[in-house]
Amino acid sequence: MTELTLKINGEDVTADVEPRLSLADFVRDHRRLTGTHLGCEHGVCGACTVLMNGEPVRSCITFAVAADGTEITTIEGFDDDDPMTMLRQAFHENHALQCGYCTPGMLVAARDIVTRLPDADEDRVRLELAGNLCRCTGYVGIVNAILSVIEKRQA
Amino acid sequence: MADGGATDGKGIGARVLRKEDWRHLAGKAKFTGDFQRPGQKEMAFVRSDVAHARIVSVTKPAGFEDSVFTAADMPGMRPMRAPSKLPGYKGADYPALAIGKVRFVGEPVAVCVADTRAEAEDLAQATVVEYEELPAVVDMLDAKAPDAPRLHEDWDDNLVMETFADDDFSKIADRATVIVKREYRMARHAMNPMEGRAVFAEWDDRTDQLMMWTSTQVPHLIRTGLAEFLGLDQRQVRVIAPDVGGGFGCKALLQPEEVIAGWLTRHLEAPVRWIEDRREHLVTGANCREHHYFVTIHATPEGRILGLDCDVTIDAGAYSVYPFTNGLEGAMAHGNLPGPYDLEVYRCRTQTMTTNKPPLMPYRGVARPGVCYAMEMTIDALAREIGMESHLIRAMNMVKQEQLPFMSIAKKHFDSGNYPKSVEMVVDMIGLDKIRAEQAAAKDDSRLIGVGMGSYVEQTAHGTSVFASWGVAMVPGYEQATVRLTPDGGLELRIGVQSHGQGMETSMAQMAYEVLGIDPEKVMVTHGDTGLTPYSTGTYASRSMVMAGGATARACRVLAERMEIIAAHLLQCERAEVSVRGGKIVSGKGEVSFAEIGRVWYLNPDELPDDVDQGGVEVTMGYRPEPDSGAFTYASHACKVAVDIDTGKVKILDYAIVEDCGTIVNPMIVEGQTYGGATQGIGTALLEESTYDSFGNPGASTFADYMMPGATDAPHYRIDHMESPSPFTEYGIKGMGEGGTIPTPAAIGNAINDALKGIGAEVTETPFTPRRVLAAIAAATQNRQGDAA
Amino acid sequence: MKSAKFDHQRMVTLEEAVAALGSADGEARIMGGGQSLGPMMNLRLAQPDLLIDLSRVGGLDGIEVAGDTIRIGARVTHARIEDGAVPGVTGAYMQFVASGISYRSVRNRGTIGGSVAHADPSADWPSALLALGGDVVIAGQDGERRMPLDGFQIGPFATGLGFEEILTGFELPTLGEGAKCGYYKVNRKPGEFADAIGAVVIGSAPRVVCGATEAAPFRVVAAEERLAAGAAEISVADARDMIAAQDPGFDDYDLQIHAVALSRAVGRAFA
Amino acid sequence: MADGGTGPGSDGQGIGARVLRKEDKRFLDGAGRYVSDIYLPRTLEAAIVRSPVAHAENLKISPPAGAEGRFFTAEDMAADGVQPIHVVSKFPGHKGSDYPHLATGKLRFVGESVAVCLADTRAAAEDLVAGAEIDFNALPPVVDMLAAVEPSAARVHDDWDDNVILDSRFDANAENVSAPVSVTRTFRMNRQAVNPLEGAAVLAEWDAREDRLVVYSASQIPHILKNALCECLGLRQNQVRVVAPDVGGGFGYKCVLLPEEIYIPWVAMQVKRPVRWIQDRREHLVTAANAREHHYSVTLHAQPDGTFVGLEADIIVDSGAYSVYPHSNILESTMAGRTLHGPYTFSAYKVRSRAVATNKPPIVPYRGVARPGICFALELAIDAMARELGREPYDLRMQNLVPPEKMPYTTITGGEFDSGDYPEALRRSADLIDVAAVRARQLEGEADGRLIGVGFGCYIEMTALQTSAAARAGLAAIPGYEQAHVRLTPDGGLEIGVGVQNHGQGMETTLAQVACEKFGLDIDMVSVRHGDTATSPYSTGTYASRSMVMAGGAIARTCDVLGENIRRIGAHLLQCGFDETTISGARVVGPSGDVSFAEVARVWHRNPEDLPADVDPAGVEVTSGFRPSPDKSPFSYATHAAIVAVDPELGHVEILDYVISEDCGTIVNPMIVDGQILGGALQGVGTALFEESCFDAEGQPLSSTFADYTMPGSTHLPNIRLDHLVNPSPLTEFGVKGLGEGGAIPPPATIANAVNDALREYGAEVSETPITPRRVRACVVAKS
Repeated sequence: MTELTLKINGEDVTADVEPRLSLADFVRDHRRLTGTHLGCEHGVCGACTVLMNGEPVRSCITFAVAADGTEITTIEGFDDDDPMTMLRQAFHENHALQCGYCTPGMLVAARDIVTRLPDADEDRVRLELAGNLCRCTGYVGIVNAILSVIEKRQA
Repeated sequence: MADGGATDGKGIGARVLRKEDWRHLAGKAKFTGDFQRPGQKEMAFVRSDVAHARIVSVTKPAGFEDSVFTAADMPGMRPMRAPSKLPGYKGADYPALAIGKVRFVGEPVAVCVADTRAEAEDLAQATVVEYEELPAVVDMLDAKAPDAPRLHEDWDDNLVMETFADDDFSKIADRATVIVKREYRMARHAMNPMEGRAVFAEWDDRTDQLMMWTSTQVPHLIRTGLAEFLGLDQRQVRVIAPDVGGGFGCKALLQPEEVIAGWLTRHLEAPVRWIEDRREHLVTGANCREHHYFVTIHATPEGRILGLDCDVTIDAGAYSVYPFTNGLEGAMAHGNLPGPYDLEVYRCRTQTMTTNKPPLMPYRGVARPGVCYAMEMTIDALAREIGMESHLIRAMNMVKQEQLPFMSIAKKHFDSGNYPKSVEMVVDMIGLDKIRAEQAAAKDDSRLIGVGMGSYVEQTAHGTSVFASWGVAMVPGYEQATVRLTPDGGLELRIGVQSHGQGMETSMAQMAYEVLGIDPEKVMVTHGDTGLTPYSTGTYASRSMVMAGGATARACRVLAERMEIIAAHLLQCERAEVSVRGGKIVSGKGEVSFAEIGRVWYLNPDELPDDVDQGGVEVTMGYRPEPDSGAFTYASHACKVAVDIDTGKVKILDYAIVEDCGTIVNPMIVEGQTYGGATQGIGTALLEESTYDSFGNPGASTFADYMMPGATDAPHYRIDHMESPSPFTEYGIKGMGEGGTIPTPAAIGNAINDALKGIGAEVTETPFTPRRVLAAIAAATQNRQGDAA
Repeated sequence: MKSAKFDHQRMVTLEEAVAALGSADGEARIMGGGQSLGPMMNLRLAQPDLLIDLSRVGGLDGIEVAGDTIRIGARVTHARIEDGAVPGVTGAYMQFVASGISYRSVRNRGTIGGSVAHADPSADWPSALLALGGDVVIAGQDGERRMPLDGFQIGPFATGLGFEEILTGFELPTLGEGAKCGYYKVNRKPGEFADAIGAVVIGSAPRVVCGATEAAPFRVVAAEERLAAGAAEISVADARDMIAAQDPGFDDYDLQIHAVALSRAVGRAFA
Repeated sequence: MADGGTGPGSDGQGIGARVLRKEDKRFLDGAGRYVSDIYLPRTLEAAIVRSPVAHAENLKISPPAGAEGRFFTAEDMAADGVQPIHVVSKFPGHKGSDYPHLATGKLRFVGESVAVCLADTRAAAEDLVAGAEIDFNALPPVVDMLAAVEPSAARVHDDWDDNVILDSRFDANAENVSAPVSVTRTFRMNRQAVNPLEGAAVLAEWDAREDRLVVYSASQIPHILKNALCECLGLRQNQVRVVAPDVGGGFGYKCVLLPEEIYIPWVAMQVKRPVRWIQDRREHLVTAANAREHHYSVTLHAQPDGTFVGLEADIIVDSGAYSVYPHSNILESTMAGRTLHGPYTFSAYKVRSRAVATNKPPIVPYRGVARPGICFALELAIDAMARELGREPYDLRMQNLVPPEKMPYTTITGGEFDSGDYPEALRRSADLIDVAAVRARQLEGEADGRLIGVGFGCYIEMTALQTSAAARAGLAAIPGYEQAHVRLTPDGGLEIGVGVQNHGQGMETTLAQVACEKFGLDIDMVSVRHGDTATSPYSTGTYASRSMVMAGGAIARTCDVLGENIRRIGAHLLQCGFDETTISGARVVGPSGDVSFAEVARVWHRNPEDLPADVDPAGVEVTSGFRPSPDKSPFSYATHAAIVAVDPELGHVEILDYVISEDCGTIVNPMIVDGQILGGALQGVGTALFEESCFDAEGQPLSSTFADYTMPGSTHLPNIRLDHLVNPSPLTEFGVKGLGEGGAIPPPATIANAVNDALREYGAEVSETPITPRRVRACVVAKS
């Protein structure tokens, strides 16, 4: 067991964990923050994307011990976040989700796009989204939602 | 009977062992306190330690301001309001958390939330409430004084409600030459189910619902109340009563803790739970009985009772409870005081007073233990006055079988039975003559033997019109039941009432068996979940077997018709040629099993006839007795006691019961209900009392100072049944869950007074504690010395 | 799909880390960003007994220009390079390469040192850096040593690193303004590992790399000579012959796409 | 329409309204609740020992050390009397085969379940798996379906005399099948995995209070799963409750029974603790490589003027090792044989279709079920014919599509198209894609040397599988009268229970819209409950594009019944005649005034003293049902058209433009219809270009991670242009047709035709999916 101290969604957390525990399983099974989903556990599908120190990372291939001393934000931690509030509304209005399983990771990735690339066009948005799989929507609503938020933020 | 139940003893009348037993025996039952959820928080309450005061300030422990909530911190949570249409009724809103004022000791002032109950209690302890104390209204009689303090500033007195009946007594004056006056008190106490109240609340985002597991008898009422007082749509609330460890009435009402838990789980976004501890129950749950009576009986020298004149006062506590209000007890007292007796004139005034005590709730028997006690004790007083055996007076004055159905002087519509017969039978059972002989032969004058009895009628499963006349927030209508044939020919039965010891998972299955002949083992009874069951006002007023049982029978008959249509097709014969018999659909051409029907409907619908009912093999049907004035159960109890006049201790030597609850569904369960009820009655008669000092501080907050009836207090009951089916209900069933508690205090009180008659002493206040018995003896001795002097 | 058991040690100094490598019983692995190792461990394809965590070791994430070399710490992430942390023409080339590595959320964790040490033949850095040339900086029990990128990778997942050595950084040439760079990666989806890589850097002398092979990326000698002789393009057909000449064991399709990658990389260099 | 939603007070939330989804919020908040999100105290995690070989016998298993009471095999299940899954079919000659939950004696595909290991964590359970040893005699595997039909092939099932599960012929006027012009081609659609983002997941416990097994599973068919649990575990129906909570996509993979759904609950009963198994992606890619895989040799006969005459085909479907419950392993082969004709007119038909067993995972009905394969085969053959005749593929289709004036049209195999204008769909998509402009651009050529091509794909889809069709196949689940349960809440809202399961289709919204259409009440006052056998009426579940037609229809019918009871109470409150009342805007409207649902609800629940004497005691909670009458299925159809650019050097294909003209009858919610089509289309692109579960000669899967299995991503499709025709079905409530699957059907055909159009100068034709660069290069090289 290894001791682990970090911030999750603003809350200080200390825990004793097996080194082999992934950050995703840590937030899900130990912290019961089940909004973070597992879609492949090898870093391809993006469903498990969370913020580490403000940057999106794959929580399935990042061991919890590697998150020691960091600040983690999961989908549950964005309630007062303007870009996320806009994205949620935009996803809703653009039918950017069906089964909802990819949605949390998709939103975290989308937030990175709209904040890091305020001028991204459709091609760039699609390129940046290449690391997040959705099996339901064909990405149409997702791309439109992100573009609409970029537009709003420019205005 | 048209129904297809086979007759191999699993239907109505069979002593079927309970389906629900094994999980309890295995320790696998799931009570509210057994639930766990990730991230759950525990609630603990800061409760008022004064009876009456203004709240000056609430100081939260430093650093924990976000973990302690007062009413002001909980926007959108409305006080509970229970309206009543009774003339002059003054309902007082019941705030889940005190607003501005506290009105009884134990009233919730603030709620504290933490990871463990201990930590939550730490917060409660560290929260400082500053009060400006006000004079408390503790006794219901003092409450009437014009200069008595007011609980509710906007009232001009402390009177919740008054009822009157005022006949002209002059027409009996010349015949009613014997006038007997008495004053009685029945003490306040607590219901004490072994599982206290318990709430577990969680917001389910998937269904966008407040999920509340709560220890309640009335999940659908709780749902409606929560929606109303939390400002939610009804569809956003799902209430589940899991296994419930006894109710007896205190779980038939919406509790402040339920409203608070609902608000908290939504705003904290975490599951919250509260498990009432015994001290909380004894302090805040000291909420039943407490009546006061001035009774006058006008009778002929031959013992014919012509008139009854009574002033009743009821201590209703501080607030009105949802949905049944705190006026119910008064209204019931008014209507039930004359009992099974045929009177010429009736004058009655009930006054329901508000006091600085917990809000009064309807406890098993609701008012009737009080009125039966007052009436029956006075009848024995009359008997002593005119030197006649009281059972003869009872038999003489009771409504006779040939008079039924009969509208009583208090407008109760008695349906069926033979009341005097129950008296004769119980007198035989107790062996009155032998006891009299024993008394005559008695040598030991320090241990006096006495015999006493009590009779009553209990209006059960009273329906729409009755509750509507009380104008309460919740009027029962057509009880619903849903039955669903499963693909293997089993049955799912869904009822909105809730079973918490009454054995309905068994008795309701017996109803289905009676109609369909399906083995109770193959019937799954689902109850206590607003998400799974049709609407019902729930389990109270001894209504479940009559109402939900009746609805079950009706739904099963519709299902039978639908199955017959399918079966006729499968058998290639006419609809009229088939009928449900013994768990099959039979005809001259052969038979079809329920499993076959299930297979065809679910798995091979290509084999269905064209005229099949597209509603399928799932049926929701409703039922209400006509008329819905209620089915009247009655009984006579008799007991033999020994009173130790040196210590004042009372010992029950023998106890006999003759009861009539119409058609009996399951004798084992009926007897269990009766014994349990009678033992609670013994508690009321001899042991249980929630005492208060002159400041309104409770004196009984642990089982050390609150006496519960134990195995040694309960006698070996002897019971006999009469069976007069009600003409108004399915199968003639009458309710009987509450009756056992009703006549016990009267029977025991009468037995004591019979024992003491030589001394001329009478007990008139429950519980008949040794202190009260000795006081009565002392008073009588003084009187005699007074006369002698 | 969960990793097998392992021990985890957080190091503060390189010395500790090297010592831990030496004293470990069983297999010890250095963990950088873990973005290559993580998936393999979840799949139990890699089951080290000990993971040595360098995240607290100082001095591994610097980027300094010293004369004609740029020193880049092993723990510099792909994302930093993508965002332009490396200056000059070299930086522009590396920025383009980095932006095509996996996905942003992986680039935020994945490091250039980890990628080269892991030596996945289909990864971008081994080919891209080989085209740049320069040295790998290595820490061992006898202190620091350097090894040229030429010959550093000796096969799939195999390098010149000793068992008790740690890759700490790179010393890469600072390309002049006139330098030409072209990088072409054949894959079917952005971020995927490459099916074929062509990398061309024409600084002091042309360096042409054929990457994403079954083994280590290799320099295409004939192509370098052709460019040195002043050619500004190489046809796919010629590229096929040049690559085939070095006998990489490709079937026709692999030969084709590697040739196309090389040809188009040259095209980009001169675009 | 008489329904209240269209009357005054309706605020555009009924049929046809673009209502935003009610279910979105919880997903956007990360508050959805999937099986793996449900926490039960004392849960044990399961990991599965799986077969490492494709075919073997004499299986022996030795448990890992320290696994006492935590390791279970088929022997343990047999000892407990657990029955295997036995899927029957009424088709003559069908060879049945039991699907063992855990392998007994023989191993028949890599990944087949062998034993269950339990531990407190999944990682620890996987440690146990690693420690388990299994021993066996390897047998030669049957890997390729064409080899499988050879007499010399090894037998997947020893007691069979060959590997052919069912050999069916669908001949009609077969003797006249040939005609002057014929083209013959062979096509292959390869095996792939369904890959919902959430894999399979099972959590089970025995609930003592409910006295029944409660199984949480990511399932499209909770009621059918309940049936299977009762059959296999010998439990009564009232001893099983199945809950399908939020489900992360299904697409057909979750409308069949998985062995895990039986043995995980059984194990939970053995250890008397909750047990969960969460399928990881590698398990999915290996054990769920179970979709498509058809082979066709097709001959299309036509008159010189292009009129289609006859269709000849020999179809083989690789059905894998076992038959799945309830849909069996012959659904694909029989559907392919019966409906290969597509939307075209033929006068003769000579088709043989065989389902064959191989040592691969059992085939399941993936979105589109067989039709992506037959559409691929027929549409590519039509383009080949067009090239043969020197005709525009577009014209040739126009000439042979069933014309609207022939509706309803009985097909050569006896099917019946209910309604629609097939040529109009083709015409519109051709206009949108602008064939002429493409031809012009092709003449100019591309600056980057790529080749441009245009392609079409037309299809018809039978939706909402009718009772008689399912009965003909003798499936274990035959849909009958779909049930809905509608309850008026005490405040005038509605709670609707349905047995279908919603896992992305937006049914919590669209089904609520049906009630809004009927009553005109605010959709926020309607809750749709589904996915729990305890809270919903029976249904065979969500598959075959049936939910909107069937459950929607059932809700409409049930609302009609409930509406009568509400009107009866309302009429009494309004003191007017029942017949004088109507429902509009969630109010009962009478001649002299109106009364709200809330008021009616209050009276029923809280003041029944105000009820009329003639009120129906059954009350305001109604269950009723619906089935199309007559018992037939509505047909959706569409034409897809695409422009692609092919890089002849690399073989890469890029989709430049994509248009769809579709008709799913009356549209309930256009936003959701579009979403279903677009999502389906990208799955079709995956089938066309990327997704393939490869096996080596030993039957070893080669695509066990997303690194070896390419999923279509955000860069693989441009914004599709959608166009809707609306021809309501005469068979259904509101005229709706199913549409959930259609989008996935024609993209492989459309894209392949476009690629072949681009390659026509090479005379090269692709004929196999996915159209990988390697395959494109191969046919370019072959021709040049």
